[in-house]
Parts: sequence; C-alpha cells; structure tokens
Amino acid sequence: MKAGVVTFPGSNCDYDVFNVLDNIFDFDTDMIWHKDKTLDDYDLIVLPGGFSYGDYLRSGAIARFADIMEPVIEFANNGGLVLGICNGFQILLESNLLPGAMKVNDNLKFVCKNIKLEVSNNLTPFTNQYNKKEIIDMPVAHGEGNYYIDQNGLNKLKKNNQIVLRYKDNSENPNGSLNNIAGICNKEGNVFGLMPHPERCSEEIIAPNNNDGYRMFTSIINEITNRGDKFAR
Amino acid sequence: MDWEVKIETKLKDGILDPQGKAVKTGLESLGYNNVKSVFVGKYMEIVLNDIDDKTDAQELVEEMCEKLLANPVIEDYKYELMKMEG
Amino acid sequence: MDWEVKIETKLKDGILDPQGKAVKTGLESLGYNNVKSVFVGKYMEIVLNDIDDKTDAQELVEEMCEKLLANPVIEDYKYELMKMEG
Amino acid sequence: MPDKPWEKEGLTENEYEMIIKLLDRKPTETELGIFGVMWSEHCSYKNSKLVLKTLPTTGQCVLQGPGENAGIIDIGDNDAVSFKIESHNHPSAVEPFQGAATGVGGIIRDIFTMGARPIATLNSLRFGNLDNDRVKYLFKGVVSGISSYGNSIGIPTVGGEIFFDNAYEGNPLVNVMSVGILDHKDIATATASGVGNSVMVVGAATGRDGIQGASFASDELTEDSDEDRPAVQVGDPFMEKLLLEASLELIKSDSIIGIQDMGAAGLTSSSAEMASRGNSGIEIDISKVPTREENMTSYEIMLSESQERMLVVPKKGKEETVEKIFSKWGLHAEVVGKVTDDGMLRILNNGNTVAEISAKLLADEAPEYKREAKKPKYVEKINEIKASNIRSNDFNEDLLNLLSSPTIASKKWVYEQYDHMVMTNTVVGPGSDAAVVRIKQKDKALALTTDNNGKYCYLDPKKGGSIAVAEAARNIVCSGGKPMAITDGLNFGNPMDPEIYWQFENCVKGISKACKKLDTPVIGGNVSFYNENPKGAVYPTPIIGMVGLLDSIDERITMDFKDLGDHVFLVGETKEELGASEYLKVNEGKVDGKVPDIDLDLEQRVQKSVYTANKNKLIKSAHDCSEGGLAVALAESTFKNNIGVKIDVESDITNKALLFGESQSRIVISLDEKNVSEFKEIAKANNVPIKKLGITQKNKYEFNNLINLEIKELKMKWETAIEKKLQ
Ligand SMILES: Nc1ncnc2c1ncn2[C@@H]1O[C@H](COP(=O)(O)OP(=O)(O)O)[C@@H](O)[C@H]1O
Ligand SMILES: [Mg+2]
Repeated sequence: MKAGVVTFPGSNCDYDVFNVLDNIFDFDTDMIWHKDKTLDDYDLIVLPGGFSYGDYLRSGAIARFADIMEPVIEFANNGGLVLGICNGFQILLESNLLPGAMKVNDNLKFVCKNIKLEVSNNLTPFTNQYNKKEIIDMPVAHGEGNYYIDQNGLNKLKKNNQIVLRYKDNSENPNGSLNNIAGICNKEGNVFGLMPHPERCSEEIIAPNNNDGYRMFTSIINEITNRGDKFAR
Repeated sequence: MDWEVKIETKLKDGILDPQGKAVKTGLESLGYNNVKSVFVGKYMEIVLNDIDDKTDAQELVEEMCEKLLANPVIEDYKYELMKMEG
Repeated sequence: MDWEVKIETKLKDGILDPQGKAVKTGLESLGYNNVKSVFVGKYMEIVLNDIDDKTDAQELVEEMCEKLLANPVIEDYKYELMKMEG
Repeated sequence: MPDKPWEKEGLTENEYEMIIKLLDRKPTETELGIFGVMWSEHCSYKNSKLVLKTLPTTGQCVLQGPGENAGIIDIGDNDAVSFKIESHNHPSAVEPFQGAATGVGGIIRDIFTMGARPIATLNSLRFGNLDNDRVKYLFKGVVSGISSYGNSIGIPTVGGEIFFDNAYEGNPLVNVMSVGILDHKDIATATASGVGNSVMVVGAATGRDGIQGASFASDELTEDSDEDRPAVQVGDPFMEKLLLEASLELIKSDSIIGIQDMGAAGLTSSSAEMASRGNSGIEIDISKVPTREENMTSYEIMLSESQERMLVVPKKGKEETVEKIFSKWGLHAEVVGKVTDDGMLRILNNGNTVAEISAKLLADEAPEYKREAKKPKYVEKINEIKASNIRSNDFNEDLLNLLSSPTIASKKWVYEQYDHMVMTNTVVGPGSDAAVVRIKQKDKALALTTDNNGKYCYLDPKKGGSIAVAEAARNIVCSGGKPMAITDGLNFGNPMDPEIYWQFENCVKGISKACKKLDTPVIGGNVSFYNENPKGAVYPTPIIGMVGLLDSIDERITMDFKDLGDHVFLVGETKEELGASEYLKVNEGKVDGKVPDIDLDLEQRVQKSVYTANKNKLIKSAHDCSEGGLAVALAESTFKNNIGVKIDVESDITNKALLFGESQSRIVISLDEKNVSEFKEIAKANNVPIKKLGITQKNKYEFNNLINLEIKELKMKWETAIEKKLQ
C-alpha cells in the first residue's frame, strides 16, 4: 500500500506520521513536497499537523493555496482517502474539502494533553475498527481547534452522519468546539479531518496501553484492502 | 499609482468570539464595569503598487479578502482605500 | 450615554511583523505581485455604557489601551469614538 | 564625537584607552560601537572568564567543550548529543512573551548550528510571588511565549522547573536548554578559513531589532528599563523552522567550512568569532546584507540582533549549493564578503572601509577582570533553625500547604500549554524527576533535567552549587539514566558588587567540586549578570542542565508507585536538617538557616546503588527527595496511579525534620517484596544506609500517626494550586 505525507513549510508532525505509516505499518510511504504539482498513485494522502506558514493569518489559510493542493483536491474528489490531522484538518476546512471553520480555543490557550473521545460514526474508512459510541483516548495539541459551523450546516453534518469523533463531553472538550466536534468527514466519507493526533498513540512505548491511534490506521488499511480494484483512480 | 488599503475583519454577528469574551473579562477584572461588549478581529494595512484605476484596486482588494485575508465562512470584512501621494 | 469605540493596534515601526510577512508571501504565491507591504494588527470594537462626557470616555479608552488592549512595549494604537444613538 | 565617547557604548575610560593603544589610533564611532558590544559582559565574559576557567570541561565523553555555540558529548555508535542552556532574563522582564520566545529561538539555533537536530527543550524559570499582579503577568507572558515558539517550530518542551520567590520580583529568570542529536560525521563548527572563500548571510533579513541588546543585557534593570524599547525583538518561529531544516540539509550536503548563528551583537560577533577561531580575517560589505528596513546605517546593520539569521562560509565554489538549498526553503542566502588572511574584521559600505579591527582583538582579547570578592554580611547573620522555630498545628495541614505552595505544586497549568509530545519521542514527559526521550531506531534513550535551589545558593553558595549538580544527577538516576555531562546557566546580580562576586565564585567552586566527583564535565553554558531590580539582586541561581544516558529505553523508571503491597524504602539518610527548607518558608515566611550538608561520596554511592538496582530490574519506582522533604516526595509518588502508602518508621530525629527536612542524597524507591533482599545486598555492597518506610496501599496516605489523608484530597490541592492563584 502506498501513502503520501505532504510537507508544507512549517509542517512539524510530518515525520511523526511518516514514522507510523512506514515503520509501524508497512505502507510504502513518500514525503510529498508542497511545491509538487502532481500526485502519483496513492492509497492514502495525509496532511500532517504543524504550523503551516506559521499559521500567522488563520491556521491553514495559506497552505490551502500550495501547489500540491490542486492535485490533492482532485485526488479527494475522485474518492481517494485523505486524512487531515490537526493543522491538516484546518487546511481541509480552508480548502472546502470539509465544511465549517476553526476558531481559536475558548480559553485562548494552546492545549496539549490526552483527552477522551467518542466514536460517533464507526462506518467510515478511518474508524471501522472501533465500536460505535466507543470511548477512546487520544492526545490533542492545538491552539485553534474550536470548530464552528452554522446551524443548517450542522444539521447536514448530522443528517449525513459526518460527525465522526466527538469529545466525550463538555468537560473533555479542550477548545469549546460546537457540539463537541473533534473530527468530521465529507459526505462521501473519503476525506476525514480531526484535531487529535492518532500518530501519537500508535506505539506502546510512547502511549502505554493505548492502541486507539493504531486502530485508526488499521481501519484505513482495512478499507484499502476491501476496496481492492473496485476503486479506480 | 499606489494605494493604501486598511482592512478590518471580524467574526460574523452571532458567532461567539472567544477573544472578545476574554478581553471583556480582562477589562472587568481591571474594574472597568461599563464595558457592554467587545469584539476582537484583525486589522491589516496593505500598500498596492501601480494600479491606475480605483475600481480595479477595489476589485483586487475584495478578491484578496474573499480568497485569503478573511474566511467568508465566519468572518466579515470592511476596507478603506486611499490613493497615496507621490 | 453609550459609546462605540473602534480600536486598531499595530506593531511599532521597525518591529518585525511575522504575520504581515507571511500574508505578503501568501498573496504573492497567489499571484498578487503588486503588493508592496502588509502589516497585520488587531481590530477591536467596544461598546461603553453610561458615560456622559466625551473626554471621560476618551480617557477611559486610552487607559484601557495602555493597560490591556495594546501592548505599549511593542504596539501603537489608534481609536475612534462615536456616540451611539438612544 | 562626544567628550566621553566610551560611555554611550558601556565601556570604561580604561577600556577606551586600551582600545586606542591596541589600535594605535582613535576608533571611529562605528568601531567604538563594535568594541562596545564585543567587550560587553554578554559577549566577552570579561568578568567571568577567569572563574569559568576553573570548571572541569574534559571527560572521555566530551567531543566538544565550551567555546563553540554548544558542547557535544559522545553516546556511542557514532551518535552524539549537543546541548546548551541560555538565559533571556532581561528581555523577558521588559516584554515577557517575546523575550521568552526569542530566548527559545536563540538556544535552538545554537544547537542546530552544531549540526544537531534539536529533539527537546527544557526551561528553568524564576518569578516573584504569584500573588503580585505584575508577577502573574510576567509568568503568563513567559509561559505563552515559550509555548508559542516551541510549539510552532515543533520541538517538544519536555521538562524544566519553576520557583517562586520575592527575590525574583521584577527580574524573572528565563533559562532555556536545548538538546539535539547528531552523527559524529555531521559535527559542524563556527570557523572561517580558506582565504578567498565567500562569507554568506542566510535566513531572515536584517532590521533594527535589538540594537545594543548585548549591552542592554549587561545592565541593571532600572525603573525606566521600559525605555529600552528598541531592544525588544519579535521572534518568528516559522522562519526559524525553515532555517533549521535548511541549515541541517546544508550541513549534511558537506559543502560548508563553517556556520555560526547570529546571536548577541549579530553580524559583528558572528564574523569576528568565526574569523578568530579560524585564525583568519573576514571582509564584509554591509551594502550586500539583505535589510528589512530602509536606510539603515552601517552601525545598525553590524549590530542588529534580528533573529533567525546565520553566517555561513561555504567551501570554494559551493555558493550555489547554499543558495539552492536555502531558496528551496524560501530563504535568503547572500554572499556579503570573503575570508582574508590578514586577521582583520574589515567592514565596507559600498566599498568604503567603515571599520577595520583585528578579529582576535574583538573576540578573544577583551579585558579579563578578577573582581573583588567579599563575604556578604547577611551570611554572618544566618540563624540556626530548630524544629521549635517552626510553628505547626497539624502535620496534615502542613503537608497540604506545602503541596499547594506554587513552587512545589503541580506545573500542569504550564506544561499543558507546551507541546511535549511532538516528534513522538517523549517516553517520560513533564512532571517527572527527569524527562526521558527515545532515539528512534535505537535502543538507547536520553534523560534530561534542569535543577537549582536559589535559597540554598543564597545561604551557602558553595554548598548550593554542589547540591544543584548532585540533585540533577540524582534526577537522572531516578529516571534510569547514567549522568553524563552538564551545561550551566549562571544567573547573578551585579558582578561589580564584591558580595555578588563572592556568591559567583563560590557557586562555581561548588559546581566544579560536584562535577569532578560525579564525573559530569561542563560542556557549555551561559552567564547572566546584572539580574537586579530596585529591591536588590536575585538569589544566586546557577541552573544545572544535565543529560543522562539510558543504554536501553527499557531501563527507564518513574517516580510513581506501581502496585499495591510493594515495599517502600528510603535510600540515604535523614538528618535533623530544617534550615533553608520550603517548610520553613511556607510556615514562617523565612529563608534562613544552615543549608543541608552534601557528602558527595555518599551521594555517589546512593546513586550507584539505585542505578545498579534498576539495571538489575529490582525496583519499580524511584523519586528523589527535594523541596518539601520526604513527606512531599512520598505524596508525589502516589498521584499518577492513585496508589497510597502506609509509612511506619522509627527515627530519632524530630517529626518535623523527618517529614519535611531536606537532607540531601535521599531517594525513595518501591519494589516487590521478593526483590528486597537482593536490593539490600546492593546497598550493603555500596555501603549505603537504607531504611524500610512502609508499604503501598489503596487510596490513603498515612505516615506513622502523624499524617492521615485521602490521596484524592492531596492531589486536588497539588494540581489546582497554580491555576487558583491566577484567577
Ligand atoms: N557558565 C558557563 N560554563 C561553561 N561555558 C560557558 C559558560 N558561559 C558561557 N560559556 C561558553 O562560552 C561560549 C559563549 O557563550 P555564549 O556567548 O552564551 O554563546 P552565544 O553566542 O550563543 O550567546 C559558549 O561556548 C558557552 O558554552
Ligand atoms: Mg551562539
């Protein structure tokens, strides 16, 4: 299986994801430079965490215009699997691959800690190895994770079952996001963005007794296997 | 001709503004009790080179705001355009 | 009487403005090549309750800016004060 | 020129004459400015060099000692570790957010200019009393400055320490330690050689930032320090992230001779230092330096402290490689001059010479002063502190108060704002004795810590210096590591004050003594003088940053009790020592008394036995006793896993000293019953006193009949104390 991790200027979790895909799982993984104008055949594209372009204007606002984003958007529109983690999620929002927008955290503070999430939709390519409503643990590390969408946008998300991950409850919500939203997918389910960092809880050594990140990647592998050739790029 | 543009962006009405909230509490804790509301947004000053026509300049600014400077999903923007001397 | 205050803060001249720099690069990468300079600061809208006298309001605003709204060490601020109707 | 031209540049009349003699003419204004910063304390160490020379800087693990941007140690298999600590106290006092942020940026640059990839930072902070509003403002500002820069550049902040004491009011201490790893073959140095080779400025454009920042850092803070506005610099972590990647790519490309970051005194010191190290000269035409602002003077360009810049000397013909790599990352790389053979730092402006000074003169031949040292009066006035001098109604209450005093309380509020997980190497993060970071694809790991107790150093600088080193090493051992080497951040008041200089000399003596005994050489560090405010000097605060090595990541160990029914032992000895204790400060508001004794032989044996016991997989937890003594150490071990403890121990000292005294060389361990005898043998073999304290149990913290509390309650107080103070 072939995965690509995009490096934008200021990405800083790119090698963390690479490490998991390439060393923990046996994805044949490339680092993709933001200036590339084309994409090879990939089974998975990851937009990693970090501070693309310093996130000085709005997180993800400038990265969204990087050369690589055109082929990524095309890849997504053709059904390719796109995973946006943290800053990657913000980039997916800015580039309208996912609906809504990110505001600065409620308490204006950057927050880095483990939090509890509820798997609200376990039928996506990214969550099929969890149980519905299962409570899982994942680290967050962000200053702008306060998800917002207007009322009828929210209704659509609910109707189409696009809310994939929620913070377990208000007390676990680290940023004040609407409806405790932590991760959403597009209508088709092939584009997924989340604030928590699955790559930070996929190895026993740095996340003892926590395979909740690991299972996000096995979900993806499972999906890719099932797709087989059905999925024409 | 050169133009100076002043742009203000701000969250749309009805969208909770965490920064505004924090500033308001901050002011209250300093004993300023007649603060009714606070909104915090961004302020930008941009200088544009050689554009002859004002409407061209306006179009350009609006395009830049829609595309990059403001996030239409949650932000409104206002701008002011001034011809620069010399 | 109620007052509406609009405040703009901006880094003092000569102080590095990474935000402005990033936005400028962003605009250039979008092909806007006649952007000469970009500065990014904060924009605030504040409503003040029952202050009868304009100079009182002004003093209050300046005090708030010095103390909290702007960082006098590195930022300058400008403000506009408008009486609000009924 | 004004009639006393030297004053504006912070030089003395003697130094001015010396310059005239050495130049054998009067310096131009620009030249004098250059001498002003290069001979400032911050750049020249003129008041500290002679004392620093007494520090032990060699050892078989040392690949690079003091003198470069950062030191380097060998950790086997051609792997090496580079680390250094640096202070940013004065900038942080004026503008806490940017001051702290640029402090982080500066020390990270020192590490990657050595060719190392930074993998962790730690920060050691000192503030006044948290009840004071200005202190709250400084505290919040510094923490968010560190978090903003460190998080953005993507290097985890894995540890550090924070003390609160009135002595630091108005003059906080912000010391940041950065640690990087590299391959022996990638070690870079900051030398300029090869006549005719180009000299390039890379990274950010030059503005008027922090002109005279160096001399600013060598001045006391006065009420009108708020006027030092131009000295405030704004950091750009995004730019530095690009600079970091580009520089490491460049160094690996094997196309450079030398690289040096531009810190204090920017272009001037970096070019003078590089030339001097390479026994060459450098000629720079400042009209070629990319600037951010219009019509800057040569003086300004030479002395600007704009952040995120480097000076590079490429190998012959490799200029394009440099440009290519840097433009890939969207960064400047301009040839601004060349290496010469005349040993001169020659500065041209559009071809006209504006300054011409021997590089050695600037970099190495600054005057070195041995200042007068005098034992302070207060030292004579230190009282003996007996248990009866400390009021106490109830030991439960005492423990709760200690745990909620900001210095001891949990620093969660702080480190949850730091990304301590990015890079996915953090195996043991903030809140432990030492952080443990893995090295991917290798079995070994690093243990990292910073330590200092300013109260000890104030009351007894020599002991305090030794204890700081001993405690750092103890923390490394309590995490499963072998202490390797240190970097020292020396923070003191005005060295012209004989009593301050006495503190300085004695702290360094104490550090040297402990480093020799524990075989942890000093591979680099920093000196920050003039840490004073109108109320006086800060406590002498030599912060020790130590790196330890774990042969295998599986040898890591934490402070937390692991299982019910485990045996809890104290390694080391508790004496009737309540002087200088946090207990005394919390209950009596006093900083007084005899500092606990430190027997470095015993210290070494205690550490050896715990290290060995852990190697033999005998122990489940280890935690050193420091501020707050045994009672606090035990409490801290119960929190993470909610495992309580029942202590039943006899002793012939007072209960107060037993619970809260701060006797040194003590480590609390827990282990399974079946390992007790083997552990005892190890202790015996090392001739180390040990004492069984009790057994771990559910939920409750019981200490003889003195303390009986729910750990829930203890933990709540401990975890929320700082947040409460800030509301
Ligand atoms: N307290 C100290 N102990 C050992 N070495 C020191 C100490 N202070 C400074 N040094 C060494 O002196 C050299 C210059 O330090 P410094 O001026 O802080 O570097 P920078 O240019 O990064 O500020 C460095 O090699 C540093 O390690
Ligand atoms: Mg340096």
